[in-house]
Amino acid sequence: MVRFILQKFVFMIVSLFVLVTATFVLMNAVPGSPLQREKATTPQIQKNLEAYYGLDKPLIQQYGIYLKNLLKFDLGISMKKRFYSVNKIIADSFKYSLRLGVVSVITSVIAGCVLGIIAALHHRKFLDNLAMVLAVIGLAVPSMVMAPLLQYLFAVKFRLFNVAGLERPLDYVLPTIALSSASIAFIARLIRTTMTEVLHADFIRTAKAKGLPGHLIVWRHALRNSMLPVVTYLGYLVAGVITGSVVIEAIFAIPGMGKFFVQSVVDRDYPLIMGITVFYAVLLMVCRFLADIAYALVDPRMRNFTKKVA
Amino acid sequence: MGKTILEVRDLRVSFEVYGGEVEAVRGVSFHVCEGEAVAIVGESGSGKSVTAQAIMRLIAMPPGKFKSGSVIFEGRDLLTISEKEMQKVRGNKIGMIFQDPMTSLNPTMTIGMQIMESLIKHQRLRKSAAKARAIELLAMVGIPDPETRMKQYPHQMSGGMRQRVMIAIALACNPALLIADEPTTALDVTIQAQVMQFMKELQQNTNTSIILITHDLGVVVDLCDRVIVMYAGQIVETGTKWEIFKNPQHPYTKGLLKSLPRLDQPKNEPLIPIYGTPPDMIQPPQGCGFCSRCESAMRICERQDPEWTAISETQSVRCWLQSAGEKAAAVVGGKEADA
Amino acid sequence: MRIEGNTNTVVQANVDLFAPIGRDPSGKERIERKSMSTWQHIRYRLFSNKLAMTGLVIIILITLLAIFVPIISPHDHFTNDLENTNQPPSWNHWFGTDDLGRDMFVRTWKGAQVSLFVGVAAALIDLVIGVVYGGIMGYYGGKVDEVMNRIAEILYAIPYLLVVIMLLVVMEPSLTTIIVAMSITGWINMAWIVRGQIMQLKNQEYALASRSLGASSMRILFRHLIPNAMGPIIVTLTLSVPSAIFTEAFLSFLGLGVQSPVASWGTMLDDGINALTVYPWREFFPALFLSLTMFAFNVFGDGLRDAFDPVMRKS
Amino acid sequence: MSQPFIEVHGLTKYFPVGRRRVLKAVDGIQFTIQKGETLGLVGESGCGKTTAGRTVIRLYEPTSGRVLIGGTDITRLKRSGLKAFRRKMQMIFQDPYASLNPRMTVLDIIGEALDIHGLVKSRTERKYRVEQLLELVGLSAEHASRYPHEFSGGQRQRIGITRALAVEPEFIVCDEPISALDVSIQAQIVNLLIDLQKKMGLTYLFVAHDLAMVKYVSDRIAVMYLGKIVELARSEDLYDDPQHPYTQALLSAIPIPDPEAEAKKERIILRGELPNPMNPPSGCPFRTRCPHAKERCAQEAPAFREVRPGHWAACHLHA
Amino acid sequence: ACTSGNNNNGGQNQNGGETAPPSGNSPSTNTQTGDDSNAEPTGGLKEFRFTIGSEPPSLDPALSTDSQSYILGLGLYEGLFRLNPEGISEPALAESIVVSADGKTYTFKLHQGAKWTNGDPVTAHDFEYSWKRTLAPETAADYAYMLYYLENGEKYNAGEASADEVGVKALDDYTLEVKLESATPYFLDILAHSSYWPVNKNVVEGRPDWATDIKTLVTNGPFKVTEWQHGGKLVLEKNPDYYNKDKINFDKVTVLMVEEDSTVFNLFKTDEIDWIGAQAGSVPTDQVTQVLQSGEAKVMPIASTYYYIFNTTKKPFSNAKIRKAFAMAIDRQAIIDNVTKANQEPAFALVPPSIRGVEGKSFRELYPDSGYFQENVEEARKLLAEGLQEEGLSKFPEVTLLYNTNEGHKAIAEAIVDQWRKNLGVEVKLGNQEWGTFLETRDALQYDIARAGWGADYNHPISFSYDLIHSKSGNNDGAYANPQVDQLLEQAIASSDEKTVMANIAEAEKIAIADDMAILPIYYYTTVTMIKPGIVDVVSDYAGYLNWVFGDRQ
Ligand SMILES: Nc1ncnc2c1ncn2[C@@H]1O[C@H](COP(=O)(O)OP(=O)(O)OP(=O)(O)O)[C@@H](O)[C@H]1O
Ligand SMILES: Nc1ncnc2c1ncn2[C@@H]1O[C@H](COP(=O)(O)OP(=O)(O)OP(=O)(O)O)[C@@H](O)[C@H]1O
Ligand SMILES: [Mg+2]
Ligand SMILES: [Mg+2]
Repeated sequence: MVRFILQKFVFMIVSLFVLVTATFVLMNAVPGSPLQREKATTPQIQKNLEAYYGLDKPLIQQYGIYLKNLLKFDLGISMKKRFYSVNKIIADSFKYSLRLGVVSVITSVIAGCVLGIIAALHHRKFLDNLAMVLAVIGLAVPSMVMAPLLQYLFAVKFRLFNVAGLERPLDYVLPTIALSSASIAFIARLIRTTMTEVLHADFIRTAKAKGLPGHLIVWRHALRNSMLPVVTYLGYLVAGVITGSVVIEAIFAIPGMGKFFVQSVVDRDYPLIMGITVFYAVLLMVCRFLADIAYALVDPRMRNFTKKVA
Repeated sequence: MGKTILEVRDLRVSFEVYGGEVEAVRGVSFHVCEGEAVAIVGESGSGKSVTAQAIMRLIAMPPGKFKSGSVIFEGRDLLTISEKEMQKVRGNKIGMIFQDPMTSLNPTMTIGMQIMESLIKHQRLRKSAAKARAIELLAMVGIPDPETRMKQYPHQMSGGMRQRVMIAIALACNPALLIADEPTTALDVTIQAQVMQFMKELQQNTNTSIILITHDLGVVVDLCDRVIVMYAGQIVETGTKWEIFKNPQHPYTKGLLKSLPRLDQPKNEPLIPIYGTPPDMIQPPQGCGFCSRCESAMRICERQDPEWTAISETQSVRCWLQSAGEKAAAVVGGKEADA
Repeated sequence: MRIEGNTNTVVQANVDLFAPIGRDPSGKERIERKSMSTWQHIRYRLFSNKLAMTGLVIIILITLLAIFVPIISPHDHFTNDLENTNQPPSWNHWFGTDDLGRDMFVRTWKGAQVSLFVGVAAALIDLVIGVVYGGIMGYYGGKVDEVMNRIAEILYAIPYLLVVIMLLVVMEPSLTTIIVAMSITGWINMAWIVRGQIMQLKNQEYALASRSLGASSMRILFRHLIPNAMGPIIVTLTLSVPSAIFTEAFLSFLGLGVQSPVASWGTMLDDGINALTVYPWREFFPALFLSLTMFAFNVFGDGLRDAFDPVMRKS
Repeated sequence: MSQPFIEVHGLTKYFPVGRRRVLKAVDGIQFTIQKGETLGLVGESGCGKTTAGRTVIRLYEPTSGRVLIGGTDITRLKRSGLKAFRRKMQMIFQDPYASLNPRMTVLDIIGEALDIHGLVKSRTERKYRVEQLLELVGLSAEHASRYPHEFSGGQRQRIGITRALAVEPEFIVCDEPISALDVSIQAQIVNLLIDLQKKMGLTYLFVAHDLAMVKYVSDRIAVMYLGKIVELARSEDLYDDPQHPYTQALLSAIPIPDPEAEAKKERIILRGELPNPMNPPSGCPFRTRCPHAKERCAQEAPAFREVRPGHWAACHLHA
Repeated sequence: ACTSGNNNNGGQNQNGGETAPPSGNSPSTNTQTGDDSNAEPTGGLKEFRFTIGSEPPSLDPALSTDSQSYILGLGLYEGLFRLNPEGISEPALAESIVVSADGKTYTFKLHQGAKWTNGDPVTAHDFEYSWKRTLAPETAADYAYMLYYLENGEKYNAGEASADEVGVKALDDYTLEVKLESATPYFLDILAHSSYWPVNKNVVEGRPDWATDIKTLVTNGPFKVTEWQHGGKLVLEKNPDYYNKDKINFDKVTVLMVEEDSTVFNLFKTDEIDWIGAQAGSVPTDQVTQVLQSGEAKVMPIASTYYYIFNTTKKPFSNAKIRKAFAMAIDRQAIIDNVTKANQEPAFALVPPSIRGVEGKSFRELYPDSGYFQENVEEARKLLAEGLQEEGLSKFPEVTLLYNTNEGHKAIAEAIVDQWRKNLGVEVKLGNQEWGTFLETRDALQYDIARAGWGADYNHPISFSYDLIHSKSGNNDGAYANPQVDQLLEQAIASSDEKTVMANIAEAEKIAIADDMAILPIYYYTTVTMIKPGIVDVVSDYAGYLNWVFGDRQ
């Protein structure tokens, strides 16, 4: 197990290195610079700024410095938000994205499973169709439409929730719906497919033959076995969702980190671009790794990291 | 023999499928007495499993449906009681073992939990008590080191052990009737011998009634008292095992017996298979279901269902070859009368 | 011996009914059920799946409208009419007008051209790149898998916006550019899904059987394994269509895709969103047709999967 | 006897499991098969029969050992040579349900074999050839356009046989071709195989766990236990006078469809299970279940010796 | 500063253009909004709530360049001068000023009671320190050039002079002497600029990130920060140590950071904020008509101009006639009425109306832009034909109008291209680019026509004319060059007489527009503002920045 994790870790470091290099090159190749202003400053000020940020050094040296700092977990200082360290920007914003993200992931899984189960239990009947139509809507209505619509209806029209912010528990409702609708839909479809299969599995028949009531059979026997593909999907979902969504953060005024994915690039804020990329990549890799482990937890057959019992 | 504990009367089960209706079981009647072991044999698709599952009411209701019949168990018709009542019967009064031990256990749940489940449900045992009983059961079905095995998952066990776990589950609540649907088909000969031996001891010790379903006549010999032969959704012959093995009446039963090689069979003496395949149950054939594969088929077999002929007190068969005498007379007589 | 005796009696007694038919038991096998050809089966199942047919009809209708409305309509998609901006639906403008007084009906169908094209293109990209890449990952496993997986992960994690901006430098904004931009990362999800499927399928005995005949790995992968992973592939494909449509809007927004005054559903949704409470029709119609298309693709995809899966035909 | 057609020497196949551990699925087996002969291979589930069969025709890369077919060592063949050799050796699979691609028509399943080796030139020839082959195994031409799920198990197994026959092989590994079938169908397939052998002069390695059927089919029989061959003899010899206690147990476990014989029969019920192949017992692998196990059995692995002419066994009892 | 992303109503600061126009004026008492109109959220306490688009990039006056930081800084810092609601610079911490005869030396006496929020007194040394810090090359401040007016300021910034040589010196704790490079008649306007605000030497030295956290942030203004949720909100409270605290009415000011206009609007609708507009949120374009009609909103002019630039180095727009044709062929009012909709004023020149002139009159009142050119389709067609002939072109070549990605810019561009199509019969393609790319493309002259906007840095017309049309200016992105114009503008800066300055600027502007059509002016920005009833004296200043500091809730 230790060896397994170590091996994964080495792979992760190597791919992070490649990623950092690629992003660094790309970022510098792209037109525009962090020092570019709409209103031109004087060449002197440009020079001072370049010197300040070390942009006057040869690229290869800048790269070396970045790598060295990265080893110390120092992501540098933002070029747009002067004197804010990238570490601080990420730490400040990630906590909001994380909170909303966790709520959304939980919601997605629960709602997705419920919809999927309903659909599977009523395979090819009215409730199944209804659940799947809902799922299609969840997929087809993008969050940029969903979010303002929810805000207008439930916050402005009916005054049920606050328009923006993330302070009270109720504030989570609207952004969570907007953020989860697509993944709810996807999970529902996955669960429906696998659950339909699992419900025909022999061990379900065994459970019935034991005299267990229907809800127990679904809950104890069918669900866990239908969760497997969902768990794989969760690896990507979690990484994507807890790093926040630009649109939803903008609309519900949540100070999360989603906007930096776009904003850092728009600003050509080099250290922030790199920082966000590295942070996201690590998160993605860790989440996928955790999903692998979760997979093994859900399915004991996958627990053969080290040994296989006869 | 004790009194009858299960009686199946004129059971008909069919399935709605794309393109029609599969008539899987077409009027099956039989009974099982207390402490008796009855075997149902027949080849794949003959409706053995459907019959067994119908007794337990495990047939998915669409697409399946009961067209007629009753299953009288301890004085009640299991087909008409409520689902809740039925749940009290399943696993409690009637235990069932399924064909494939590889897929019949939940892969994501420990063996122990799977056994304890029904104890908790039916006997309202607390967890610790259920655990103790489960360990006892595992030991009883001959699994060494039951405490550790309790915590293991099905994939960590071999097929033979899993099948024994299945048996432990089925026996957990001391059922009055055990239905074993091909319990050894997936197992090796050596393991098969172990399991059959175990079932035999069980029956002798606890007086549990057993319905053993199989397609291999060889298997039933040791354990069963009576044999029911099914073909194409119907019972074609029934009798004690001596009668069936020593004096088979139906061409199908005979075919089954002949197609097994004997150990002393010389290589140059070819086996005698039953040619062809069973009929498609979407359009059950008119007349005798076996007719298209029967070497001694007659015209009438294609047209008219044969009727039961009692060969002895315990043996009866459903074939024109046997009832021919009387029938022919009747038919001929009829003709004459017409003329 | 009673049996034979009996038979003999019968045969003698009744020549008509009790005559043996005289089978040649070792003869060839017959299959009792009459069967349709493969294509008949597929068509039959597809056509008898009402939901899938509804989907197909919607797709055809939307395609036809997208082709013909811009041709035959009295309005065009680009002429401004500043006197008549933001008009609600009326006889003259069925779907109302937008903020520059352009006819929303024509724009919606003009937009459908782009969005449908992009959706279909994305599906093809997924199929060609995602399925092949994922197939190879899953089939070879081990180191190949690890490395390819990492490459995909890196591509996935590189800031997409940077990549797109880079593309802007080297390419002119056009549909081709959009396709290129989508080809960079769009297929990764598909690849991961296919990989999972192939890993499950590759131990199937029919693959081994093909190998024992001397089949090459590629043959096994593409002839045997991928066709059997079609279910999840189709589900993922139907999911990739809307995401491509939204990506197109994003790319157009960045200057990579269609340039105004040409519209797409994605860009119209972007335009309309702020007017949602004031001029709801500007958002409603593109959103409606997008959802409808999605619905259609989904149900048709499901139907297609079922129809093409010969095993599904059984039940 | 002349030079045997198949010679297997010290063939081993280890599967890596986890770190630095191996599972010795096949552990140094050796046997020969004459042209036109059938060698039966029996043993419990998991003892390595399938692995042995697959390694012999190099579907699995052997860990060590040699396999000579017609004098050529196929374990040394390179890719191209191997492909040509694939035509000579074929396999029939255990599971008639899993071994046919559910999305391919029978025509394509069988046709694939012809395509791979370029045995036909045109589509019509391909179709003609497939139909011809189907008739050979007792199916009819019209079956060609159907899918596997439309067939019964017995019919599917025939399709699997047809596929193997399509390339006109000389040697076929039959991996439990009947164990998934109904008793009534088993005889059909066995008859067919014997028939084909006679017609085409085929050589079989016939794997099964059903001793009665193996005995009927085979000229000689090898009994496997935990990756090793423990006994090898002419089939009659093996039945009449089994040398290894495991063989004796296997024989006694065969159910006989005759209540009389059954009642008389004394059964040796083996205790326990096949040990975990990852850490097999020391010495004789069978000692943990052997009714005659002695101390020596735990210390020393018995040699595989010719107990009598043509009758080999690995047991200390006969030392 | 300058404008950037701002499209029509001076608002949204999308796409990274870091700054926005300052100034404008006057509050508005409003009739208004729907349901619950009272909205006194915290009993008795006077609270004012508004939004800004994002976290202020820096609250350090030396480093901040953007509107958010500026709007907050107005409450947090007190400089020597401060703009009044009319946009005129008035003394703040400066108690008295003595200007030398040559107009080059200023001596300021400071108020003595002013304190930093950590209790330190605010002294002349702080000003000296702050200004020199901003100029120091190590600080690399963007706005260092705003201090180039100081003697040796530019040299120090370039590392060519020492700090001691810079023309600012604390004579004692409360006397500050400032020497200028040349007489700058508008120096007092400039003094109100944020780059002249002081910082506390003791706090700042050795702590470059002092302004990023509430624990280390020390200010001297009317308000102080009491809660700071990064990226989310800032809460300011009245500074009890402020020397002039009687003028302050709000007890608490809550500033939410909200990016999305529709959200800002919804917050206003649900009474969670009191103000929209003037860089503190903007009314969504599609809502503007409605809220203006209902009287919920008001339109304020601001000192920014929306225009297109021509690439004068490349055919066909190297030809002045063709440039004129394009400028004359559009209907500005139609665009304002139907596309931008915020009562912007059609622009026919550079300098917007809210920029001051002399003698209490605005620049545009003194020099109206109506005479520069007219919208005239006939004339435009003629000019286009002539121009094409001069250039030897048989038909109009393919050109692209480039704008930076933004809904507002897109709509305007679509409308204008449509008008060119209809009026001139030319087909102009549209292209959009993301902000950074756009700037680079524009700087590199890789376009035909490009969008631009410009806002004032300080309240003086030179902030428009020199920057945009002088051939040496870094902001003359169309590479327009006319020696006559250059000469007039150079004379203007050198002069110490305000009237001459204005006249020269006007002359240069006239040549650049009427004769050469260096740029294509479209409109002067406005900002649409909404305010909750009961709030008074909260204004949009001349440049369109929210000034809330001395507002009140009644
Ligand atoms: N759920 C179902 N839907 C449709 N047909 C079914 C279903 N279950 C069983 N059948 C059909 O009912 C018939 C009898 O099946 P059954 O499983 O009872 O056979 P069996 O005798 O148990 O065979 P085996 O030896 O293969 O287990 C078959 O033709 C089968 O196809
Ligand atoms: N690909 C593999 N990787 C690891 N272990 C394997 C692999 N294939 C087979 N084994 C192991 O090798 C041993 C022998 O397996 P094999 O399939 O050859 O047995 P078998 O005798 O054919 O059994 P059965 O009768 O069940 O078919 C088993 O323990 C099995 O788990
Ligand atoms: Mg069955
Ligand atoms: Mg095997």
